[in-house]
Amino acid sequence: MSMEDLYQEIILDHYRKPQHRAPVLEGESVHVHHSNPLCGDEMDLRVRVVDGQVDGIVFDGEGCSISQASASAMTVAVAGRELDDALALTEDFRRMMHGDEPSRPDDLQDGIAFQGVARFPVRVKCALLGWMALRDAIETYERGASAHTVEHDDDRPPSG
Amino acid sequence: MSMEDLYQEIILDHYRKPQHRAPVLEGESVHVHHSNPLCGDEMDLRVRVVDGQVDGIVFDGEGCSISQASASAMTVAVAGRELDDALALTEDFRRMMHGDEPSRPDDLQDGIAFQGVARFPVRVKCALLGWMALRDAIETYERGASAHTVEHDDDRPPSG
Amino acid sequence: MPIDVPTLRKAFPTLARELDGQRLVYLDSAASSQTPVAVLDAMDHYYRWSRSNVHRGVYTLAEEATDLYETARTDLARFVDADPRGVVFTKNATEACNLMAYAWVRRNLGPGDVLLTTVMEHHANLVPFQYAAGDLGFEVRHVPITSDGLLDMDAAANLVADGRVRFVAVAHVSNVLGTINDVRGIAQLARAAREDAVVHVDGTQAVPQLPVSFRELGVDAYALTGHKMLGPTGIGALVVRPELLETMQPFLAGGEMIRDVTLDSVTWNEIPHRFEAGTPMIAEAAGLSAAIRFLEELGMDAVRAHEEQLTGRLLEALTSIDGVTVHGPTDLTVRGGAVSFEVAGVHPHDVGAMLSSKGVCVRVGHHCTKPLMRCLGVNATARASAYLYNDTDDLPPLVEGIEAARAFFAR
Amino acid sequence: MPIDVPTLRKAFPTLARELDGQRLVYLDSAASSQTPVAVLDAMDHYYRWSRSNVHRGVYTLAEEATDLYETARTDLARFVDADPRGVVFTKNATEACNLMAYAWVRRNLGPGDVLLTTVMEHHANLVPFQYAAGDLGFEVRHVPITSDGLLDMDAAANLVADGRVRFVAVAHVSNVLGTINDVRGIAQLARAAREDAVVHVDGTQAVPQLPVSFRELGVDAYALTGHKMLGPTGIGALVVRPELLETMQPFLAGGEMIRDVTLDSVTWNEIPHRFEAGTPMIAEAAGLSAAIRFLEELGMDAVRAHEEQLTGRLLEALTSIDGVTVHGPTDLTVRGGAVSFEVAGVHPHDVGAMLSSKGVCVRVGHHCTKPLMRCLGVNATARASAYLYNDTDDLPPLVEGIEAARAFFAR
Ligand SMILES: Cc1ncc(COP(=O)(O)O)c(C=O)c1O
Ligand SMILES: Cc1ncc(COP(=O)(O)O)c(C=O)c1O
Repeated sequence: MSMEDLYQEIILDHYRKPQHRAPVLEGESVHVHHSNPLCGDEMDLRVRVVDGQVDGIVFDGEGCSISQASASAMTVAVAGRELDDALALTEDFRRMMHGDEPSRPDDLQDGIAFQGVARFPVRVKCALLGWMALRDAIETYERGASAHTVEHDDDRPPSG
Repeated sequence: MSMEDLYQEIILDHYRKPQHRAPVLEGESVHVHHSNPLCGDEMDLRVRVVDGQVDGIVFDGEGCSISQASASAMTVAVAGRELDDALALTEDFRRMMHGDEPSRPDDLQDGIAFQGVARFPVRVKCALLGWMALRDAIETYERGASAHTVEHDDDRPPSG
Repeated sequence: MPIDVPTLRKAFPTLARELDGQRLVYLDSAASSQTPVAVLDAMDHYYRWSRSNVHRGVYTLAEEATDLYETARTDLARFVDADPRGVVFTKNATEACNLMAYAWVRRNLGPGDVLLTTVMEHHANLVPFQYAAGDLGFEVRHVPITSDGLLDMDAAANLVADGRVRFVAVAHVSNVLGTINDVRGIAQLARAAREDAVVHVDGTQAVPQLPVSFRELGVDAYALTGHKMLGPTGIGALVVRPELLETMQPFLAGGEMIRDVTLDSVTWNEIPHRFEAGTPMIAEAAGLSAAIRFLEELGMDAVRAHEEQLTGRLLEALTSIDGVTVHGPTDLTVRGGAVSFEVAGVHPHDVGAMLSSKGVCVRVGHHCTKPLMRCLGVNATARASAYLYNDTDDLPPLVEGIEAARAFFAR
Repeated sequence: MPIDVPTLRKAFPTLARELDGQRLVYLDSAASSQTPVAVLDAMDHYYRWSRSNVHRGVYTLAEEATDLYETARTDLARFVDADPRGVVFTKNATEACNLMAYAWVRRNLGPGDVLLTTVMEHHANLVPFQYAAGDLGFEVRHVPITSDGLLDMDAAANLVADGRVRFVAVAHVSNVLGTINDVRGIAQLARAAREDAVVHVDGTQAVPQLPVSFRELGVDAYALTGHKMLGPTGIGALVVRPELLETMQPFLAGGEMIRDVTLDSVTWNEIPHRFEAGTPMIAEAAGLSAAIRFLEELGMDAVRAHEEQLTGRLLEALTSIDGVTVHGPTDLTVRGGAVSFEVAGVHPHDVGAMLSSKGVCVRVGHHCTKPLMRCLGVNATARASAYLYNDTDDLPPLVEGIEAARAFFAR
């Protein structure tokens, strides 16, 4: 592989200047901690829900450039969305990582830059880490809980 | 393989006209029954010992031409021998089946015709069935017992 | 399209071999099939081009190797119409049966429970369960066979009637009698008596010869082996309903089947990876993919039609020989390609040796089915098994060899 | 004779590959080695000339196949200086460790007993025993490591002191730290505390690199794998003292490992066949034989000398890079070829990706040694491992790649 195949400029921008990266979120509604024991990635994601919308979102974590950049792009793409809409967008991203054409390329915003990652199966889980944390955060919130910890090394189709 | 490689004329003679083949032996000292579950060969061997010598010997059984012919040749080769001598000759035959040159080719008599069987590993156990029964018969007799039944599919070096 | 044997044979190098100046007549495919060049090329390509380990490699070779390996899984799933998440690769069918014995039977059965199997099983589908029964104290029952070599379905119905049969192990096709068993029917019988009965099928002889749909058979697990279906040695598989596989305990433990380990705890990986420990059979998987594609190109219906027809001719040829008795069903619609026979007055070893001297390869012995041998009242048989690269040209040498054995050995 | 790398490399087809116009630099032999053409030819010869199943075939092809397979057993026994009656072929080293866990540990250990292992084990030599401990209630103890990556022998002496350690599982060479463990010393310690302690060694990383004498090590069992010693995928072995193997219970049950079966009893075959169930890895065994002969021709002393020297250069090259830390011993005499390292501020995935973009293949991750990663206080490492076909020409691309990763990623 060449570096350009995987590390698009947009990805590197997010890696070098992550958006919504912070250890705390004022008025946080839900906090999830995800880790991938296979490569040691860790992700904390905090969401503030107001009127059924993603009113605030921050992530913090440790991991490779792809996982950090993807989480950053994710926070930008979902900020302000209805929870259901954010879940639908998550599913669009997940399918894109498995080689499908995304149906909402514009809504994915910078997330679209990760389309090429699908060709590197080992890195797919890196790109998904933040998105899967988001899905879990919303599901946790909708269950009425405020925190959840998950260890995973792969994504699965949505549970519902 | 060609038939001649394996089925020497001497072997066929013994197969067609087995020597010392009989279901009973008058004054029998020891009787062993050996079977090889892998190919279904069965062998009854009876020995009459007088003054520490093989005074009488008969075999009976079911099996392929090689096993029957080899048992027949064996009875001829050991008839009249001291027990220890018969055991030593057995070991010579066993080693020949594993590719060694026999040290007593003359004493093996027609048994020497089986030297080529060593090249057909699957058939080695057929050729050994009668000889291993003889070894067991002598060892059984020397233990003071008069009968023994063994299932085996291979030979082993002598126990002593 | 019917199979064009003379053209097809060119793909199988060993078949071109001569033995003492005689044409090689290979009639032992039930023991192991020949391997087409396409399979050898697929393995060679991996070794010469992408040689590396699978999983989690971030470099190109490792990605290619992983892709080859996981493609084999989806290829096999498609070939037997199953879910790839239920496809576990093993080294052979025997390991697949043992996997079922260790990961389900030994974790679920105990005193008072019953495991049902049949008298015609290969040791691979019998001894792992007998061995477990000896350790755990459950009961093993055996479905007998009728005089024409079929499973006795009335007896089977009786054997499950008390509702204690929790596990069934049955062959799809017998390697000795050739019988194609009604495994769907057996599964229905077992489940009628007990809803949660688990039905495990030994499909080793079926997959090479018949179109197989795991979903349509409606069974829980299905074992198969690569080396009998044109594939390489060293690979087999257990196909399991994913829902059942999820509930099974791990068997072999080690790398790749683990999510996390601490000094005193372990979290298992997802299915099917949870059941594949250590570096897998990478080249072999690539070879198996190629074998599957080879069979798919011919079409399994065509393979089956060829086999049915040729087996009919083989049965005719054998029964026409004086002193020859054939075991197993005569109805070709319930018969696979393995034909066991006896030659009056001649030990199978001697039959095999004479045939070998004429370049004809058949198997002689108990074919790892000792209980069946006892049922048939024999110690051993000779067995001829034809496959897609055989045709009627291969029958005269067989017949001549058997006649020569009769003339030479019969007393 | 020292190894002439440029000439030798011609035997390994994948090494001639270019990736995006760059020379392939393969530094992942600890994961899987390259395969020389001689090994591929040996397998091909079997498939094209003698393709058939082994054991009990009375025809020429089957005799040849059996001979290839059994010759591999004697070749391997000679190579590691062991008795062929104690050589059991498996599909990989992981199965070999599981065989020991099922056929001995699970049949002998229970509450009150202790199994000793180390914190540097590969999951293959750890999880099968942890899993057994969970089922059977024996205790597992772990020998810690010193700060320079050696087993802490004083701690080990304390851990065996109460005489309850009945089984020891230890790696000969670590796949992460490179450490060559004093397994002879560990065996002596264990036996001094308890005469009948059984010592099982994971020799997976040792056999490719060091001259190994099973007899001189004085241990009871020794696991290895073919694909890391120039051999094919799909074959490994457990080497056991025959006297111990005789007393072990069967593990996989099925064809070939049985002497006789009735509907309710079974008599097992002789060793080592008792432990090999089903159709074996025939082509793979032929390939392994060829790999052994390839290594014997080079001479394992020469292989070791080459490795020691090159690893020294590799360590120098890595430690000269700003921000790079290397794990494991610095004393080359107790070090094999695996070198794990970290690059400050760069995740191992990104190191691996950058190296891959330069044609350099290294492994990144936890290397199936999660407990060791926790000891080292890291989640993952990058690992470069050289072998007999590498030389100092392979080091500059590695260094450049790491420096590029630093420049590109470090924040
Ligand atoms: C030290 C060690 N033990 C065991 C194994 C397992 O070997 P395999 O994957 O061939 O079963 C490996 C290789 O990954 C290893 O490095
Ligand atoms: C019906 C049946 N089951 C299982 C097996 C075992 O297959 P393998 O030897 O590949 O494990 C065989 C082949 O010998 C067979 O014919």
